[in-house]
Amino acid sequence: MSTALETTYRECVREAIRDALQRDPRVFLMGEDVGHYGGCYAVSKGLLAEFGEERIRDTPLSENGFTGIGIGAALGGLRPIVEIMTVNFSFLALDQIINNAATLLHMSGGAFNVPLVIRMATGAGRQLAAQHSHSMEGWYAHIPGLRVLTPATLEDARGMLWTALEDPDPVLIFEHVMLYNRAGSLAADAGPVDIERAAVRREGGDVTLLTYGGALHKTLEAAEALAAEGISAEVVDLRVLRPLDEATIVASVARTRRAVVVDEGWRSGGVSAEIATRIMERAFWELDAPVERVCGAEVPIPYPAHLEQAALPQVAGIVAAARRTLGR
Amino acid sequence: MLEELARIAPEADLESLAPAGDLRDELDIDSMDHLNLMIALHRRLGVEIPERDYPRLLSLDAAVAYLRTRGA
Amino acid sequence: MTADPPAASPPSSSPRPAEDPRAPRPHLSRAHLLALLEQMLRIRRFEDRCAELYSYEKIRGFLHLYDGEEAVAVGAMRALAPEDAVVATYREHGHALARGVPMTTVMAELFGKQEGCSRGRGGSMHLFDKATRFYGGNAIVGGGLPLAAGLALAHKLRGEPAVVACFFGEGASAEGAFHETLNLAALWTLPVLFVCENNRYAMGTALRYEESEQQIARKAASYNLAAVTVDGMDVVAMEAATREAATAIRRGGGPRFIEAETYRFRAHSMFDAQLYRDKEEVEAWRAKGPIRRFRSWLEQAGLLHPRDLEEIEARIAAEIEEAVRFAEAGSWEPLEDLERFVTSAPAAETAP
Amino acid sequence: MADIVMPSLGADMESGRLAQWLIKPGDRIARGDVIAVVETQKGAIEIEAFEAGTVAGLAIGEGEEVPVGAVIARLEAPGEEAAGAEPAAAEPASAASPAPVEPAGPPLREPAAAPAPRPDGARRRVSPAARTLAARLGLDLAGLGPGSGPGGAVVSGDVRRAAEAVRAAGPPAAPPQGARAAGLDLEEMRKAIAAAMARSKREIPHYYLVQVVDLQAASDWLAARNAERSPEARLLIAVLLLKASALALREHGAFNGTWEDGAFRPGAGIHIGNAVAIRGGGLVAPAIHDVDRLDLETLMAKLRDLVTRARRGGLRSSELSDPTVTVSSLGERGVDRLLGVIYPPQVALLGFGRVGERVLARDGVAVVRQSVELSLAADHRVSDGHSGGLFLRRIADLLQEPDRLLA
Repeated sequence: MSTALETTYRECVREAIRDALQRDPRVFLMGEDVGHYGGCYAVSKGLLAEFGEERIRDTPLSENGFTGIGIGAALGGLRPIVEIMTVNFSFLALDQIINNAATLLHMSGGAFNVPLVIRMATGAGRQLAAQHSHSMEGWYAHIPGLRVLTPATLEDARGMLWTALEDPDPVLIFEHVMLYNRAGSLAADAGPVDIERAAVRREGGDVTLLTYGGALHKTLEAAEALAAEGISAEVVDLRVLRPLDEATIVASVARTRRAVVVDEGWRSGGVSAEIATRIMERAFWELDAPVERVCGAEVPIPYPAHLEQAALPQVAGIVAAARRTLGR
Repeated sequence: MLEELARIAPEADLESLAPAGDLRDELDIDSMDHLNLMIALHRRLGVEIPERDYPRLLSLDAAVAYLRTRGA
Repeated sequence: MTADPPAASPPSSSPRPAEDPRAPRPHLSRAHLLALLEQMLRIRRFEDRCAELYSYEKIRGFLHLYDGEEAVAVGAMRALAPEDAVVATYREHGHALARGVPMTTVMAELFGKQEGCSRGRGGSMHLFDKATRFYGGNAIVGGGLPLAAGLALAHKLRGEPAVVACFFGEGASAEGAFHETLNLAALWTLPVLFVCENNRYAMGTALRYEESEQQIARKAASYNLAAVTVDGMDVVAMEAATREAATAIRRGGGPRFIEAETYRFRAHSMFDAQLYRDKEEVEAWRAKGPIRRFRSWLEQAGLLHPRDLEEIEARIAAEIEEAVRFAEAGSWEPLEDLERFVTSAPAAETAP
Repeated sequence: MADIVMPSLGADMESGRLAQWLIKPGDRIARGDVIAVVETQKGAIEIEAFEAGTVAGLAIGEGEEVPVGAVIARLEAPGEEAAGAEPAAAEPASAASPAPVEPAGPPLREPAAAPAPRPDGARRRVSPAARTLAARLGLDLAGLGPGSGPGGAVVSGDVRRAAEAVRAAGPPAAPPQGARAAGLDLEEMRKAIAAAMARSKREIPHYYLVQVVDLQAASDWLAARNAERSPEARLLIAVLLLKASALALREHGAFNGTWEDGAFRPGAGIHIGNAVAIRGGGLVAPAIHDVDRLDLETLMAKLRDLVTRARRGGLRSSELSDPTVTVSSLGERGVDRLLGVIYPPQVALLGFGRVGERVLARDGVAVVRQSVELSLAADHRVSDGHSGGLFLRRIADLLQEPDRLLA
């Protein structure tokens, strides 16, 4: 084990991009304001000076156009990283993401794969209101042909991109806006991580809390609060929303017999619905209580802080849901 | 009579029944059981047992003696 | 890349370029001209057969025929080299055949057989072929333009002197993708050739009902790229224009734009009653049909003899029969393979 | 299509084991028919049909235990087509055709839809994991009380603890032989009595009244009547006491009914539960329905039948589930006076001591009279001592003029 560095999630993402650019000449970054501005969330700050305009490409405000160009470039043998400023803007590129990136391999009978990585900011908490704050990763997880990643830790922020770039198919990485400033220590030699499995972030025996992305840290806090009450909660970080690591989910729930899904996305038709259904399908006879869900309120994210916070899963709600599964 | 008693109080241990003891105490039977016994004896032996004679049939021995006097 | 191109016998009459396709101007030898005629006839006869097979339900789904527009693809493809790439639309049988995708695998694809060029997964609107760098077959109007620009970006960044030819209809010029892509391609001087096949109808809606600027080349020019309008019913004019544009692109001049004025004789698809245009209009365009006009010019110039035509038609008929036989003899992909080609990993390992 | 569910035979019943089916698919049954025998903590109980119809299918087999509220059989209403069944199956069997055929397909094992939770919460929740574990351990879920899970659900931890307890306790002690012969589990019955009586003493503010009732007139009347009749037609004095109590209850409704959800509910009829001692220990109090409307002969027949069935283990569901008041007599063994414990959710219990000679004062003279000590234990939330006194007085008055009991 090498020395640990104090760093932030943002720096981890930047280091991951820098690392990719250094390792592989096929890699380039493109998106709105990634170059001269330094990235909307300052992720790519400094990279333009280091790598030049060819590899840090500012794009016009044309999400469908440049996302499609990323797909074409991937078809042409490059390894583009397309940054979409925020998940709500990705709707402008849905045609290219869903009609091309996710389907070309299939439509071509396996002839043309699309090794593309699309990164975007997701989630609420910065009072950015209803066109910059939504959690749509569950929506993308609906689409066959895409891989959907939600790095929640420094390690994953640092390590997922490289593995994603090695994937022969399109990978979407969702970076929660509340995580960018998150600080912590990371091994100096931290490298690629797997993008197949969920991770047990805290072990426990009484109830499984399943979550991902920005909600992971609230969920870990909730687990701490539950421990003070004598409830031992296991926290599973899903990490990959598609394909779901059903084995880890089922193994944990079969052990604890109770599950709470924590998802900042909306409840209706969302990730939590999918996971609850998988548990019902694969672990019904292991359950001691109905699966509980703590989700974002069914409302476009409002601007004022008190309403925004009320619309999001919070520690108290997670604790209460966990208690309910234990009949307390 | 033992057969009828067995029918009325199937769970009773008739082998250890004291012949001179009060049936109600011995077998833990009540007036309903006793009446049922009277009905059964009446049917089986054809003996007329008026209600006022019930106290004369309170033990096994007494009942046998009573029934003999009634010609059963 | 997981699948090799399907095996198929090379078409017997596959025209071999008599000269370097990268040459800036066509060399109009008799062989060259007859090859152009043969290629157009090949597409026309193939699609006539498709319409027939459709009525027998051998071909299903949407079937968009290129009848009348053959000169555009045939002329343009003549100017493309093997290293170049092609992106087309859902009316792409002609492009695939002219580009050299074997007729057998195209027909098998229309039948939905796994011997098809897309293993039967795509059908008429989604012909793909790796060997000829044929990137589809895109059924989203405008959907192919960003893709083509992206391929061009790859060529540029990798230092490959290849051109991407992107075909689309005039209807696409109303889509955001058209404008986003032209802007980016010009901005980044991408080596891409945009070929707009202006057949005057976006499905059933005439140009005048949907475009404020009906000269599509002028729209393109507004993005600061060289754009020309060409008679799309003239195969030689198409070839000449394409050679000129491709040469400029290869020299690093950035994207070029050709608006080919053409006309579709048949309906938009097999489900089209053509209520939106007069028979007279169709007849007037037929009079200047690309095959009819080119043939009579060749005959008048003494370059085409009746026997040449007989030989050409015989070759084409044999090739079509062979393609139908190939498609008929093809097999259906087994149901176990349903979830293949969703990701590159083997199906068994990709639990959704 | 109607569901027949495992009935609740008392607030303390959570599940029942189906001992015997008395119907089979295809049978036509009328309301009130006895359709099955169910073993409960209180013994074997006959279940009645509450609707008429044709038996479409049996949802559980003999020997199976299900929670209260679970579907045990399906009934087609008269005239209803057999859903999904072959038309022939719905036809009445002709003389030539074989006996009614079981419907095609596997027998119904699980309720198609979860039975609606019962208002009294008697539908027990058992988590899927608890069911899985219990099945694996071979543990009978019936013995498990409310669990530790959400809504009192029995969860896997409860099952595990129960299994450990069973292992620690060793094989269960054999029940007394006599009781076993009667098909009763006295240990279970003891538990049920314990639960009900503890609840009663915990929740019901009892008050007690006692009155000596002169039974000379009633005794004379009875002796004269019985003398003319063969033993089969003779009446017991208990019948007169029951009838007098029932008639008095008509006028004193505060003693006939139940206390539920914080309020008194008058009984729908006068259904008197008769405390019947089980030889060897134990007690049940099955009801005779509408006692006030029965003539003395019918009442006697019902009482005889009830006592016999109570001891043999053949009580019916309604007899156990709906008494509106209880009468207990302990005079047979010489008890002078009994002060009863009300059976919840009822609100009153009448106690009769020994019927026999006592010295009573009459017009300044000590006389020896047939008499009984009549007691009332009543729920002070519903009634007060004054009304209780009037109620007892009414019973006493009725017994002075036995002819009025014939009405």
